[in-house]
Amino acid sequence: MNAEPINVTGTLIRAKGEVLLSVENISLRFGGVKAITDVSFDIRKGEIRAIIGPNGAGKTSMLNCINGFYQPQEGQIVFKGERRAKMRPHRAAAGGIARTFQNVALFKGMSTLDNIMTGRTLKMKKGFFWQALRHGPAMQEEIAHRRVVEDIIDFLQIEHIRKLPVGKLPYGLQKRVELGRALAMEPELLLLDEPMAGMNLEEKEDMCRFILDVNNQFGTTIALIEHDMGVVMDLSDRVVVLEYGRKIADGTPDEVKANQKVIDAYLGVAH
Amino acid sequence: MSDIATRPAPSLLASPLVKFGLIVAAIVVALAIGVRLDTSNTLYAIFVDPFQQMVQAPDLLVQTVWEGLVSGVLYALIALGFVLIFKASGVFNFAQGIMVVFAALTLVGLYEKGVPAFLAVIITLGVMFALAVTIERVVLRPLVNQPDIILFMATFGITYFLIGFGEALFGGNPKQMIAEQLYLPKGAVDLQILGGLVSLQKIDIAAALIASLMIAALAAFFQYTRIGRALRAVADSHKAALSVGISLNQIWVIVWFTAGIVALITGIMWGARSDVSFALEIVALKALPVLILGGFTSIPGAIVGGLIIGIGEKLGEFYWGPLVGGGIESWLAYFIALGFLLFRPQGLFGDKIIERI
Amino acid sequence: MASGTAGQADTFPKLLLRNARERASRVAFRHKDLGIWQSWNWAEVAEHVRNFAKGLADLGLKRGEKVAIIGQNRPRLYWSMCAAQWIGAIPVPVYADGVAEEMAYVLDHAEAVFAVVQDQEQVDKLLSIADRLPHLRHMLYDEPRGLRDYDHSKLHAIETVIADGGRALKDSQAEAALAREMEQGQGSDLGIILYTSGTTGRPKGVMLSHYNVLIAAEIGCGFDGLNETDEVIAYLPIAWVGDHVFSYAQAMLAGFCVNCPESPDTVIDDRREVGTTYAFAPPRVFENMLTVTMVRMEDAGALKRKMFHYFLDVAKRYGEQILNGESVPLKGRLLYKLGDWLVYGPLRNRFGLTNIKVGYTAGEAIGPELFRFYRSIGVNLKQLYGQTEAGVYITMQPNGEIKADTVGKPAPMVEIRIDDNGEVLYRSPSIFGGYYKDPDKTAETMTADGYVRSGDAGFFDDGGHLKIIDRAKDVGKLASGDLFPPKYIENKLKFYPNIKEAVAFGQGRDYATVALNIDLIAVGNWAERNNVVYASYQELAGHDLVYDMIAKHVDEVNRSLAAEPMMGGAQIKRFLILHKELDADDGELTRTQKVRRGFIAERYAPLVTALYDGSDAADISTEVTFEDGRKGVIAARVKVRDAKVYPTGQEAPSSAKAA
Amino acid sequence: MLYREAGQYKSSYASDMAVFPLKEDRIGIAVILAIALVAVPFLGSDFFIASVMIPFLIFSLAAIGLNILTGYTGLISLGTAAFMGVGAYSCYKLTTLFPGVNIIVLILLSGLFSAGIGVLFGLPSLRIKGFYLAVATLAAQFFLQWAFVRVPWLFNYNASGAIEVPQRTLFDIPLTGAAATPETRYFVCLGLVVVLTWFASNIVHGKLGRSWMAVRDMDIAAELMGIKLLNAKLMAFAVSSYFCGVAGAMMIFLWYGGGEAADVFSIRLSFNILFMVIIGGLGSLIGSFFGAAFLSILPTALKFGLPALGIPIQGAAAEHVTFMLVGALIITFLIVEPHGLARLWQIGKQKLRTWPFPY
Repeated sequence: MNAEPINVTGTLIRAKGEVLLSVENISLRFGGVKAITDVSFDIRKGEIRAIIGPNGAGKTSMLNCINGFYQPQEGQIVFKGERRAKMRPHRAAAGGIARTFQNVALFKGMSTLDNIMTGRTLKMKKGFFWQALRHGPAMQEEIAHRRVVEDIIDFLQIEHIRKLPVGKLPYGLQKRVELGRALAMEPELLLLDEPMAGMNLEEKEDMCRFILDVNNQFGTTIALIEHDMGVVMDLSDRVVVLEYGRKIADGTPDEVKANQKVIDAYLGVAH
Repeated sequence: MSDIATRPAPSLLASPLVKFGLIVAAIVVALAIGVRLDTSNTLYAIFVDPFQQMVQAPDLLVQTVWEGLVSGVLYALIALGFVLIFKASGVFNFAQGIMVVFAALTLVGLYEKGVPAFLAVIITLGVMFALAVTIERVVLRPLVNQPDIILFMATFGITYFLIGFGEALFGGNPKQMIAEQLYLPKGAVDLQILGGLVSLQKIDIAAALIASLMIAALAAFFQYTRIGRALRAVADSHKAALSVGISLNQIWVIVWFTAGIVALITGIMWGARSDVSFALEIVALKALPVLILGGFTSIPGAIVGGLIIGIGEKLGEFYWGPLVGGGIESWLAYFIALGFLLFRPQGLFGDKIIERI
Repeated sequence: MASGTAGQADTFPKLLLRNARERASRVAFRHKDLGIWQSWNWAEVAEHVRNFAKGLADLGLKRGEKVAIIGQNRPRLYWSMCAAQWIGAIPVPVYADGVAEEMAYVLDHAEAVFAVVQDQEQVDKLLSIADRLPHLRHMLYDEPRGLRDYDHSKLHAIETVIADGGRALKDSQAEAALAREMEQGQGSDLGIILYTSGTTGRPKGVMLSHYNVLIAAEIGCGFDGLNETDEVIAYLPIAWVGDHVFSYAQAMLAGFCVNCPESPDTVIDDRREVGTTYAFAPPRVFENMLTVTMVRMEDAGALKRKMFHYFLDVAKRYGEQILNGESVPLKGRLLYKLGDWLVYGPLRNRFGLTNIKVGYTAGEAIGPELFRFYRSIGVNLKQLYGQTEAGVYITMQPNGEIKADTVGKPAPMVEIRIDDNGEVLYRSPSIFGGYYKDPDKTAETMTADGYVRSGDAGFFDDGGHLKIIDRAKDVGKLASGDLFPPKYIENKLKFYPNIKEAVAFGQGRDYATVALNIDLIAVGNWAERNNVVYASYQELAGHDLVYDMIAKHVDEVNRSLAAEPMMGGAQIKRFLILHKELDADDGELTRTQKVRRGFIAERYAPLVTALYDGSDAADISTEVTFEDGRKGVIAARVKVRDAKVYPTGQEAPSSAKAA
Repeated sequence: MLYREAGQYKSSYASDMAVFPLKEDRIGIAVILAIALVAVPFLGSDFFIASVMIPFLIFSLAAIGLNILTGYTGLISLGTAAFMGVGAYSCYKLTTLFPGVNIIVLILLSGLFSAGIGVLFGLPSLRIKGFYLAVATLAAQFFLQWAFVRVPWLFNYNASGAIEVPQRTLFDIPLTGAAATPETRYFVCLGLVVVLTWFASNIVHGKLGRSWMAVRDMDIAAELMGIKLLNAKLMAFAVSSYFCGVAGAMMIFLWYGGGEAADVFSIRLSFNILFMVIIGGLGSLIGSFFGAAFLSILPTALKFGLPALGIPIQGAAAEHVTFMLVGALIITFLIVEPHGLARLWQIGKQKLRTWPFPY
């Protein structure tokens, strides 16, 4: 948690200075199909960056490139000043990138608590033999991380499902647990793939508040894909718009809203 | 819905060319170092001598390949039974091997009870049909919509049940197949080729022929009959099959029965070559590497895979086996498959495996 | 005992220090937070409270000033009470779920200069009314969540205040000064102001001295032998006198542990985890538990259900006698033992009452069936009658003398007098010193000889147990001059699970009548079992078989009324079942689900007329508000039935048979 | 019904994360241990101890091993018996190389060799899953089984091709060999199984266990948590094979004796242990015990139980019936409760906890 300047009630100032991650001329193909063509944009520290676009615009592919599931054929991604050619997901995780999936990707056989605890895996250092004893240092480590996880559970208000297996939880709660799991990694960059898909209005409001709180309280930079334009306009500082794998607009919500190309491509289309 | 993208299966090394080059290079280097360090000519025995033997005694090579071919045909037949069921119902039927044994035992057992040979065949077919219906009723129907692994495990249950059932009915001792009574040829054909004598068992030739005929018949069945088309449809989509007007349950009975027919034929052929015993159950496991080579859903794959495994295994056993004390037949097939898996996980004819995120 | 304690530790801060000395390592507070029960022992609590007091003092809190405390039951909020008392300030706990309007009144009236609140929600509420609270100087909060970006010039985290205080106390001079400040406090000082929730008019600030509250605590602790090994769960509003006495004063006095639940939704689970030995709950809580039990048992297998009900019957026959220590035949004893193993024990376990020593219910009348159920399964449930002005205790049920329909005998040190109009008056060392800034009301309530008017009408039965009939001003008279206690009648009816609401009419009339609501769940279940087909509440309510069933209940109520002194005249002569459920949205109930008799009489005037003009049915159409806010009209023809009236003053015939 | 949870609160994470957070469960475990330690050896006949309890304990350990791989990590293995064999042969080699070292230490060490071989055959698991991996483990099964017969070094070039179990003692009490009493061997087995089960329980409840389950449930998301798939899977192979290896060493040294080593580690044993895991319950340690109890005791019970009930059944027929019964039971279990005995146990426990309520 970095120290943010404190302002009067309710409003906040986000430090939006340096570029945390920049995507430079990325192109991604699957066989002959072009998923992303020559897209560049950047994500600044502390901001909420939305990626929007019609179905099949390549939004999820973009996230997959950023956290290393896909390796783009062309272009580069610079994260924290580090230019990377190839990236494996676990390396991205170690570098401070966490994400959630469009269709919840929780560990269905495990409890909420254990799911979130897996987010702490990278931070747990005690070796195999201590783990086999589960006493002394290994236990202390478990407890220390349990504390962090409990804070997250408290933050997301999911105390009541702490010990329930996630497989049977309602969808909205699963999404919340998945966010919790990502938060447990204490990421610098949080990628959210349609965090509000399939939620009812109340759940959406809750999720919006959590996203804002995460950004505000922990100073986490967030990149999100979302279909609900109202949500995007309310939440995000800047928006990048993709269509057929190409970038067609980039700017503040107001600028994007006024962009004719965007209106043609996206806003005009009922979703 | 947003874009569902696909993720290429991870590969150890990006380009196949690089991969191949590296392997060749590694072998050459290993050989070079090895020969220099080699005092007891082990490397010579592995990498040079067998090939010299092949060239020097081509008749032995032909004989070995032929034997491999024949056992390959039988592997292919068992694999065929697997593929039929896997394609139509997604069940990985571990019990195919025991079905072969069971069919053969039933046939022989019936004959021993005094039933005329061909009537026994027909009754055995009836038994296999009854088995298919029973399995559908008792096992598959209650387990519909369960994960594949559960169905796989259920076929283990079928296997064990059939072993116990078969042994209880027919006893555990090996039996002689009634090859003569079924007018299967006996004896051998000796061919004078390549400066040596190659001996081909007539039964083996018959097996190869019958297997080919059966495969052709199956292909025709799938291609030209309504049920066959429905079966192919069900492999793609259960709904499509329903639209043809055949219920899923019927389809299951049909494929299991078809697999039962294949099992009976396999059992007769195999039994005619050696004898009918439960040892075949272990041999049937060889169908697994065959399937890996051929892909789980491809009939031609099953055949080609069966032949590759059969020939590879016999060659390996004959030329390299003695180096390590023999008996490598028992595991060579799996290692061939394993090697395949690492470089072509989808098999020879399988579709490219794509992971969705 | 009273004077002894008062002499040594006559204020709560002194008591706290005594506990820190005598049982330093015993756990004083637990709070289910972040997944486990965080605990603090008495020494830690004393340390925290001391530092807290210093922190408050350094923020400028002065002797005699008021500190509003708003939130759910949290250890730090309880500590804030003691910390304020430490430096002679007066804590004023405020109902947390009240609307900002109500809160504004109380804070303003109390002239609170500090507010200690639970979380962002309360901070926001106070900020929204900040312009009406000129006295308020500082706000302290317990949970920092969401408050990070707030202006912190007048807003502080409790944790920070405690830490600051702790640092300041490193200075031995400051420490001594703070200790002197605490020593200065005396038992007769104003200890706390508790605002009574205003069902009528504005809330009134009941002023209780340390001494008053201590006496009250002693009454309770002595009566049931509470000691430091007890466990209590604090989940009722901290502004309510009961919670203040049970979870604060008695804990301090006896040194037992106060457990704060994780959230209001998890109270039952939390209670089970802690296994409280001393509990308090309003009847509604017990009723809910029983309902849930019965509903769940409906889903059990037939055999298990049979077994369950068989053993409940056994409990009904022998349970209470065994609990009361009366003699029971061996067979009964054995059966009860078996039942205890199979049913009662597990049930107590599910309710979290396994270790319960004594449980109290009060606040409203509890149904005798309900009351007996808990007692029969071995829960020592008792009733008490109390008021904020009394420092809670007025009457209590002593062990072995527990009757479902009375509230017990006068509590120790309490004297009771029944006024001519039936009103209950009481006097004890724990009664309040007056209403804050309201001498008129104080004079109205206190008699010259030191008795307090309870405002409730009641009478003593033969055994010297008090029976409460109703609010004194609500007890009316029939035209004949007989007493007409509407709420008493209504409660008797509502004790039947099939009856959800009852409204009694009769003031100034010839006889008493009632309009009823059936309980859709209970009667719906009955309908299902009896193949009664219905499409709506209205249809079910008008069904003849339902009327027959309700008529039986009315008959039983009449019998019991006839058997009681002074009540016989109020027997129900005619009744009807309303065609719609009474609803707060339609203004028929208060938001606390109490019937608004006058409003209902007006709204359903044609029905009331029918109740008195002898007709056997009447037409009515009423406007209703649907859940989505739309309005509509429901019209119906409602039937009216006659009920049998029994001769008064003697046991009604065949009541045993009916039961 | 037996549970009285009121008053069992947790005021520290350590107690909240305990494997048995409920007092009643802890009492239950203590009672079971007491029975195993006192009642069984003193009341059980030699036959019962040698033919029922020892096999049960050894199979339990092997089932735990396989469960770690299949149940917790989701990797199917058909090579369990081979990994057990590696343990047995390693132990034999160790006894000849280090005759002075205590046999218990050697049994524990022999698991390490098994773990190493397990890792080797686990390498393909990065690339292949499901049935495909089953084939890879079959390769291990047949290759190793072959090696046990064909590599004379493994059995010290004995003419018989068999390995022998030397007599080894602890405090002059023979633990292995012909002189060891069933009771002694039972105590050694019990001690090893209890300690190793405790380790297994610790591991599956910790970071590694969570990583395994994460890989099993959703490998892509696991990768995203920073879990290296290869590491997690190889670790599963290693730990699993270690348990199997120790079980294999125990099987030869504390149960069968050396003569049968070449035959017992067959594919059939692999299947048997797989069934134990399935019937017991995938992903459950206690299930491993249930499964092992069920399948190791069932044949014995049939063999001796049916005649006792007056059903005439010969040895061979009993075996056939056992096969049929096991087959039928597997199918029945999969239909009725795919999650095995462990789930039934859990449901039963839950029922007891919520008693008298049905849920």
